[in-house]
Amino acid sequence: MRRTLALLISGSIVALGVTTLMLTGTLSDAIRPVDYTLRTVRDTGAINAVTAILFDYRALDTLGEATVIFAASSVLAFLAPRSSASMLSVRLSMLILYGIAFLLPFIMVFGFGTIVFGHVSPGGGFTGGVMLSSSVVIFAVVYSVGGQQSYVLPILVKKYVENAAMFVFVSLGFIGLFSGGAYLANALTGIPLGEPGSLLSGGLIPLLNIATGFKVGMGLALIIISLFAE
Amino acid sequence: MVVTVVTALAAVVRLMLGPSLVDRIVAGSVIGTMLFALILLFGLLLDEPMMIDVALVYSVLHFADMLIYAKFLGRHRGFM
Amino acid sequence: MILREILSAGFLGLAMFFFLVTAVGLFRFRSSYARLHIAGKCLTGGALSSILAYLVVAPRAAVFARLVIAALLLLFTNALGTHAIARGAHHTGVDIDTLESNSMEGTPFDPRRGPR
Amino acid sequence: MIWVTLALVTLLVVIAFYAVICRSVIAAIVAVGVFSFVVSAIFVALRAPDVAMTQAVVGAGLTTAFFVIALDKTEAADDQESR
Repeated sequence: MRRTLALLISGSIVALGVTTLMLTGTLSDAIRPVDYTLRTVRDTGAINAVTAILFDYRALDTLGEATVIFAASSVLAFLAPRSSASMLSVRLSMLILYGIAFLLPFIMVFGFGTIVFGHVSPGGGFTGGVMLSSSVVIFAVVYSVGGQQSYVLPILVKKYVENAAMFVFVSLGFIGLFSGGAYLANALTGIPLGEPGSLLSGGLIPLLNIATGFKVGMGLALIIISLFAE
Repeated sequence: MVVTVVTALAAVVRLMLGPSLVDRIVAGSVIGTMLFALILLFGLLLDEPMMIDVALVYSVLHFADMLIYAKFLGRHRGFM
Repeated sequence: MILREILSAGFLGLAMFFFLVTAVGLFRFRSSYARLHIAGKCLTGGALSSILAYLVVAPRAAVFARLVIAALLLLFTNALGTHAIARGAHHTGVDIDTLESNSMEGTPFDPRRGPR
Repeated sequence: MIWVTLALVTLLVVIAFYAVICRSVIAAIVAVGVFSFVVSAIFVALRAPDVAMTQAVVGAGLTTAFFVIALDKTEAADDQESR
């Protein structure tokens, strides 16, 4: 009960902070949607134009989407009773159990790679996060037999990881605010953009990618597992 | 490539008139794998190796879908 | 280089042949398990052939490695997925023995199975 | 190349009509999953791998999983006449 109370308080504090920042934040520095595909590499140092738009030009919108998933997973983690899951009661065969045990680490590594290389190749935080959550969901689907559920991580650990990633995302935005730019600004803050195409490029974009990836992955895994457990 | 699309169309017809649920799921999986091959062929023709990442993601999600369908099938007896 | 391209074209033709066989098999077979069988075998062969067709003309080592990973993933996921679906179908009670277990397109009611 | 894209769009229309028309819910769910796969392939044909990846992830992975779980929770899956 104290844990749920603490989670509730931390979640509401984050939500309040996000709301205030949205109200006070980026009213300056509006960018007209003219030639994103021409300017992205020069402006942000990221090759992937979609990631550049998501995490540089329109980072505040991404924060809003992340808040939606955050709120949904928070509510589901509180409200869903942890009864025995009816859909998970079917036993799959031994072949699938061993095959998944062989296959699952590759899926996880691929998800992490999609997150980390999000600004130089297709993918990014959301895609890699959904890959991570799909690996968690496959684990829960395959290895939960007969009413007792088995997870990769306990639910509270998922919740804490998600909270921490949300906190990192919000606090990374303050770098722009403290160095004279707007909230979640990237190139204005003086962070070196690096060589376009290498792993360490794009300023804040890889960090925001990693934070979003963990947040989305843990949040969606939490939502789907809560729906399984009804 | 044209052959791939035509065979995918054939699989769509099977998806439409497949009498049982298993046939529909099989047709869906056939279309998924054919489009996986089609994406690889697009990468080969357009000379963009980035497409392989898309195909990999595709394959993994396809697999997750098939597992969830299998769970659903195993749960509902007499559903066919 | 020309040998590689000829090999690639050959693999592409093989892939198209496998896909055609899959489409024919989806229509000609009467039972769900036979369709699952052709989805598990011929389709994997076709997709693997198209991966090989890219593999022999792969320009860089990174592309080669990713294609090898894609081939392994395809082998595992297709086989495991069709196996899982076949097992689920067996649990739900689709008959194996009757060849015409799915020949009830026109009939609205089958007394053995209940209404469609 | 343009003909392949057009053929894929035709496929898309056929699948969309089937998903609307068909009477079984789970068949509609399968059709919607296939639909988003085809949309993703069209994005690849139009040289937008990022959008294709996001579409494949969200449409094919998440939506299908949510729909199947939700159908499993409802009574309609056990009901024979509801197909």
